[in-house]
Amino acid sequence: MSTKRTGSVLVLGAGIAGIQASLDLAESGYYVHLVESSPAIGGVMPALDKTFPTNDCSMCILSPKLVDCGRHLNINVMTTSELIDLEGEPGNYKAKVKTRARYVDPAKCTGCGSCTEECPVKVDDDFNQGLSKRKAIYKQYAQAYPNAYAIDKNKCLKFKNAKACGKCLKACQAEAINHEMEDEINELEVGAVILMPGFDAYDASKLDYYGYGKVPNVITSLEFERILSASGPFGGHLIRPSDEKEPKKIAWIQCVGSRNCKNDHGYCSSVCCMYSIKEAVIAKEHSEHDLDTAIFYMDMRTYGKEFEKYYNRAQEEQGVRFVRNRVYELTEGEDGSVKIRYALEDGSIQYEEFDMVVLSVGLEPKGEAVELAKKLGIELNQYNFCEAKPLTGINTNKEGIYVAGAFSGPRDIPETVMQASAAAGEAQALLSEAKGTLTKAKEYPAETDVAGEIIRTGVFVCHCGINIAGVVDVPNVVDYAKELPGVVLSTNKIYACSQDSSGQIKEAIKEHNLNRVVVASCSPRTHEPMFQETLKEAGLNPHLFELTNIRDQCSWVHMDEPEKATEKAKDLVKMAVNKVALAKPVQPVKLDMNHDVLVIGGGVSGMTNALNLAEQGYQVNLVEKEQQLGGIARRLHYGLKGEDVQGYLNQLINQIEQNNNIKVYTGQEIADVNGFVGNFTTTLTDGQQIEHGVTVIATGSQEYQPQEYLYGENHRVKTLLELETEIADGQLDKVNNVVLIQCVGSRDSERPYCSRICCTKSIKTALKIKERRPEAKVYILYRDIRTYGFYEDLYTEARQKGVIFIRYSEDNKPVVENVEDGLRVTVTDHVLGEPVEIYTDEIGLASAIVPPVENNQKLSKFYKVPLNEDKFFLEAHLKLRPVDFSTEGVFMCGLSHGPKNLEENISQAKAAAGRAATVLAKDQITVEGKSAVVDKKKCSACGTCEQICPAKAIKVDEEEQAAVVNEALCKGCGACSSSCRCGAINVKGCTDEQIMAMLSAL
Amino acid sequence: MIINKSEIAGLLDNLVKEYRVYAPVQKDGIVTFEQINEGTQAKPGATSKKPPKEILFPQSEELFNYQVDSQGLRMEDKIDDTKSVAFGVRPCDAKSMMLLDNVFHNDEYEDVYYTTRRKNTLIISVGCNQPASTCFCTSVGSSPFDTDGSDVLLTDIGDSYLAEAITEQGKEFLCKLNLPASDDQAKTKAEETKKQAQLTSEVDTTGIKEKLDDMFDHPYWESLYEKCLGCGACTYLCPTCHCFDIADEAKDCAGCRVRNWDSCMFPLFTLHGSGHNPRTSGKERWRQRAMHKFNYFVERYNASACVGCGRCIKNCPVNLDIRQVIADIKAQPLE
Amino acid sequence: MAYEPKIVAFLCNWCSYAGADLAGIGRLQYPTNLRVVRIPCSGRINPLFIFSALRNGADGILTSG
Amino acid sequence: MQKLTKEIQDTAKKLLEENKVDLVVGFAKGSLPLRSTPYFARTAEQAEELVWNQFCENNLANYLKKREEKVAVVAKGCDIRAIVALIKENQINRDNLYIIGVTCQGMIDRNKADELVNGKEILETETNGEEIVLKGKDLEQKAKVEELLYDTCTRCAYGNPVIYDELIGEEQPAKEPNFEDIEKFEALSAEERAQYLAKEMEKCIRCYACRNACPMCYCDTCFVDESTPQWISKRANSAKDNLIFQGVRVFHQLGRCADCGACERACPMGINLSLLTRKGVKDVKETYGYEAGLNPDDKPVLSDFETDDPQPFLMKE
Repeated sequence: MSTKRTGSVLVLGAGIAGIQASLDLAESGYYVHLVESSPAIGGVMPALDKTFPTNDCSMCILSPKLVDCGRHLNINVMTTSELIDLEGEPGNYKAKVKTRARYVDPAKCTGCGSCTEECPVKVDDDFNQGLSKRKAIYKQYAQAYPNAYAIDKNKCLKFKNAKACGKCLKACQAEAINHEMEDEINELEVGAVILMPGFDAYDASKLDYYGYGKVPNVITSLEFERILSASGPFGGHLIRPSDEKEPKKIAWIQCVGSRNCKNDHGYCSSVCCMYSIKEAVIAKEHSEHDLDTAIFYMDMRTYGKEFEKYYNRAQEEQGVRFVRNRVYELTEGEDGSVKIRYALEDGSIQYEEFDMVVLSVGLEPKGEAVELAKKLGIELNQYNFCEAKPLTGINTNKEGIYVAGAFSGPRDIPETVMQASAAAGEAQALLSEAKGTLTKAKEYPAETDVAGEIIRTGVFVCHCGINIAGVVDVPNVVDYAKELPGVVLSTNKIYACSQDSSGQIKEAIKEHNLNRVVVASCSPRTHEPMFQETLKEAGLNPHLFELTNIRDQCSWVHMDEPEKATEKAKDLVKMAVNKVALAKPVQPVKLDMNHDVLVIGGGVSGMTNALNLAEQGYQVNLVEKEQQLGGIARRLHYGLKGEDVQGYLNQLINQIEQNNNIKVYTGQEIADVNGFVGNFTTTLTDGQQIEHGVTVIATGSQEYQPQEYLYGENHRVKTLLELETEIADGQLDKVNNVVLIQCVGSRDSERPYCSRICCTKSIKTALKIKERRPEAKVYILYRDIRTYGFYEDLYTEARQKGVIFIRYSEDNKPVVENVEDGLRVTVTDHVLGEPVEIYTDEIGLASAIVPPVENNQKLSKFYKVPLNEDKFFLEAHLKLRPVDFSTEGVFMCGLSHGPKNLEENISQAKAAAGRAATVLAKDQITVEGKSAVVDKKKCSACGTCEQICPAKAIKVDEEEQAAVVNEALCKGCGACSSSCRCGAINVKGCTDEQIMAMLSAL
Repeated sequence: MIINKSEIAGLLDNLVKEYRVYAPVQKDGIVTFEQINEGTQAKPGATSKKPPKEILFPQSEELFNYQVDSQGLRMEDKIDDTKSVAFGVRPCDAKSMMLLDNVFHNDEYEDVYYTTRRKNTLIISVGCNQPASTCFCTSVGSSPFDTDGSDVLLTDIGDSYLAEAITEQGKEFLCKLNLPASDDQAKTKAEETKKQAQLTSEVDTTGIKEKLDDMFDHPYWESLYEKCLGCGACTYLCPTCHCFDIADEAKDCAGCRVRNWDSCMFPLFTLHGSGHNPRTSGKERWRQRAMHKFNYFVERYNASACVGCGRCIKNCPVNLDIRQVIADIKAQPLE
Repeated sequence: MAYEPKIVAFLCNWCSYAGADLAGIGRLQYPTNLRVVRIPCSGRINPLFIFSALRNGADGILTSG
Repeated sequence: MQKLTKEIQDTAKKLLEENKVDLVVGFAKGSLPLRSTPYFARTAEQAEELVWNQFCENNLANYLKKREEKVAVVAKGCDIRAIVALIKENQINRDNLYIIGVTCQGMIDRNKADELVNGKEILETETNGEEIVLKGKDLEQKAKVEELLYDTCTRCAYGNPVIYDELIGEEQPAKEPNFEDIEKFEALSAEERAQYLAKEMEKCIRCYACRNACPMCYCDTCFVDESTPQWISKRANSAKDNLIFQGVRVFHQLGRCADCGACERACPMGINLSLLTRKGVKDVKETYGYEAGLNPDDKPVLSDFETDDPQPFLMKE
């Protein structure tokens, strides 16, 4: 291995995983080459309508990341490109990247779309799943980055006959089109490679009994996403593509191309249950009439965080029907309907007709990715997924090459994002010596001093395609804004958030000498930072800006009242214009950054996280409340893939103890916390104080102590963990009958969540018993078997090996009784429809994973981080920020976040390291500066603000006889200001004067 | 001329048709000068809580409106030239109007808002048969039947008033009313009434102007203001106080310029835009009040800016008595 | 014309403003009478803002956080 | 009363002579009938001027804020509640304050007396025990003291000072705070309440006597005097703005108002101001079980923030 490593990483695939990994790496000191085969970054997310379980608009939550990634100085976005070869060794690879000719120069293209209007060739639009047409010159989707067109060489007439066409060339004012462009091959030096090429949807036409492609109105779930999407082929209007009729009855068929060994897709695709429920719920919302929705399924696998509640709500509140069955055939019915023939659990054959049937197609690896992996010598599993090496989360068989996202196995967005950050974390650890060697720093033009200038406001009103302009009369709003005080420019933008609009805004700032900017578009929560960046690039302080929301809070909520919505939009614009006129530049506050880390929890997650950050070169303090490291893993013996957990654990503990960058504190808890990101001081129970810049919470969870099924009364009733120890000790080698009961303490009214791992764990246990004593009878009493992903193979194996699965329902739980010879379990079998009595030697309870409530509540207060209803820690965003808290500088991983298996915990621990590194890499902490300010002359030092401040950021100074604000701690909430009777406190960026100015616009 | 008390209401009813009529009105136990619509509303002979100076110089007055839009700036003056009658003014309050004339209409300045109203307002006073214990008009150059500032003076002679025209306008006005002429008996009764109106309160103001000339830096001011709360009750209820403040009340590009009474007792009084205030505490403000009334005003207009109505004495929340202040000033030794 | 009240809503950036966004994402329809003032936290709501809104012609105030 | 006056004078003299304090704030005889006036005694001789009677209506807490010197104050129950509240708000340094507490049965309302004699001028009064004689020209009216007391006094439950360094006067029987007046107002319809308030607010002349008489109003710049932003119009003839002024004043008093009635006593226009402040007092008491100025050690109720408040606030989003 060479001594000098390269401080850059090649990220293959620019879906959400690629974008997240790129951002994490670029923010923590590494240069990124982001290689994407399509003409735009974004992957599958832009094509999805809403995302579960938050129902956030997929595009809306993604687009800020697209923009951040697209404009990041240290991310080299290479679209229409692919990795064709890789040589070298970990730390020093040479990557050959081929960039196919786009035939449009992205640097010149303004994305205006004139070319596409002129292009005579209509092609099925892949982005819309072929439900609509695009042209041969096209942009992948409206908000695409780069916001540039590309030519589909295979469809363009000019490529067939140079004289045949050329209309686009004439239409393009920017002279961006060049049919002579050639493919390029570049050689890049990179230290590591992260593979995240994503997935392909299963081709449903391969299973002819579903009638896809033959029976009209049988569509795939991805097609349905596009139908639901406001940016889709029907503008979000729920209709059947075949005859454009509004369906009144829709069915979803689960496991199409999943859990199907005959078709070599034996695995579970993990995401389909949730996306189908979501589609059903959203479809009901989109439908004007009462839409009947039914989901035909085998097991409902809503195992993720907040999923079970979503499922329950869909069932109980939204009235989605769930039909547990086996579908045999889909045939054409009358009037374009689809007839489903299926069998219920009891074997009875049923028929039902639907206006439309959605096939919940599974995920499979992308063909090109498989080929590439084979070429690079990357090992794949039997399904050609690049499954990560056991207990690594993201490692491939090749060091320095990592895998994340759906290519490593079917998974949803948060897990994909987690893995992406984890891969970034591993790459950061590998390349730490080269950190910062290849990155560039962004330089902004000097800030214009606007003090004393006459207000010159520019107003930009966004059409958001038709999202706003379809309801609000945008030209009318633009004209209205022209008359408002201080406004010198008022204009409209088709997409204000697009790259070219940003450029135009910058030009307008220069041309019209603007010193205030108002954009009327969507939510400041998602887009304000992006526009503020535009201001900075134009040399204006980013706080001389106001974003008013005429989409989410106007056009979208007043769709039937265009005139009134227009009036409201005008008022909102006026309020923003009035507010921005009084805006003053706000300067960020810079503070020193402590680069040490505190990891709370010495389980596998905490240790993995600590180790990664230590390898990155940071000093880590690892605090464990027990006397020994290891956490709950000390009770595990067999990994879900057969790993030797104890061996792994001992090795991990050993690594921790050997690492000079890690200081371990055992038998300690957190007693007090002061400070904030970059400057925490945490006091341990023995009084020791640790100063650190970043906190990682990895406090784990516990096994639920059952109250039911005679647990604690009969010594033969055990939890799975207890059983596992007994198996390892050989105590069960002579057993004849074992009953494992699922969902003990999970999925009930007290703990409505699924504990996620117990199904797999029980099956693993059953197989272990069978392995040691093949003649033993093992029964698993379950509600849904949730062996997601490749764990489905275990389920298949268990059934093959004779493990008996009996389903029970929540309202008819198994009954465990002491009888003379031992234990009797009575359960009602849904296949037979009558009670079954099982006499058993041992009962294993799949006991829930429960959070340490008091401990979590304590830490929640100390670090000002929230808990969810189940008392697990609640991340900043369930979808896209799975290991972050909204409190800066605090991260989490492992079971403290929610139930997960060891593999997933390891991945999450690395992800938290990857994310923490983005903070640790900074030389200074920069606080936005929108803090409270005290006018000493007005202050009467009454101390009300001091008492009321939740951030403890303001204090009365005895000498000054006035309150003083600690800007670093101040969150700018304004509680002090509103409780200050003397009017001595104002809040930067949201002053009393500004609010009054808004109110005066009424 | 004679006005029978029983005919007052009818008389006022007639006046209301032609004039805007102000008269003392009692509401909720408090007498204020208000525009009346019917004669029965009036309570002549009552002394108002707030002096009638606001008829000429309202507490809050819109001077002009303005608007800026694409057509430029437009302004609209708000000058009030309605013919008015103030009925039932006390002689001290009428006198105060004469003092105010000095301020609002002099060689250097004419306040068009005030003078327009003044020109169009007829003052009909009612003399004081029974001055209150807080009255000290005679100590400051006035009296219960002072005619200064009035156009017509009424004297309560039991069932009726004796009306005397003081000015030409008063004479014309009385002529128009077609009232019976006053007989000798009434005249005699009026004379007696005037004589009987004795004040119980007196304060010696002789030489106070000269005394104050030397007292600007006197330590007396240090203690004077100590119990003062700094409210504006005394100044707002004073018939001669006339300080005002101008404020723009704007909403977007339209607004209005408003003139409001100010009070030297307020911390905001004479506060500069810079934040500096030459009168930082109650001490300077109280000195200003005393000086203005008994020194500066005397120097400028040859009369003290106090008519001895006693309102400030009655209404001070902490019983800070101006008579005592005058006495104290007189008693202070000079260096 | 029927009485159309003007309602001013002071919404916390982190919760209720996000909630109002969510209403949009979910295309929930509600009357147009609402004018939203986004604030950094409901703690920012000075009683004076409420009086001022009323003074400026609001008929109702919604504070949420 | 004379006995109390004597005791106060003696105490004050002693404190001044022994240099325990530099100043005694108390009352002296007023210049008008039914009035006493705040008085500042700095010498033993001046202490002779101190009096105590049923006309000591002002709240002397007003004169104690941000004083550097050592001060003694002659204070009745409501003054002391205000003092307690001000100590909590760093406006009074308890260490520099000597409280001569005086038990109080209530102060006489001059307006009630004027009303009783039907507008005739009272020139002199004579008190003997529970009776008072109001005298003037052609006037001699007897009345029960109890009937002439300020409403705030009749409803007051704190005739006995909550803290003091020395107590003068006999202990008063315990009473429960009484909010009948507010309950009556609350029972009115919204329109009736609005009408009533509009009528009261029309009287206001913006002299700010209420604000300045209130011991708890001590801001250097009151919100009504702000010009950026201009929260309200300064026009006195705007009943709407007058109501905002009073409304915000009440808001600012929530959990702080000692219910002393100083605002109403100071109002030259006779506005029923305690209706508003007492509504606040009642609501705070009912909502939080809190009354201002009773305990120097508790936190003012609306300034109190706990992380386990049922409303999670910033700590949990």
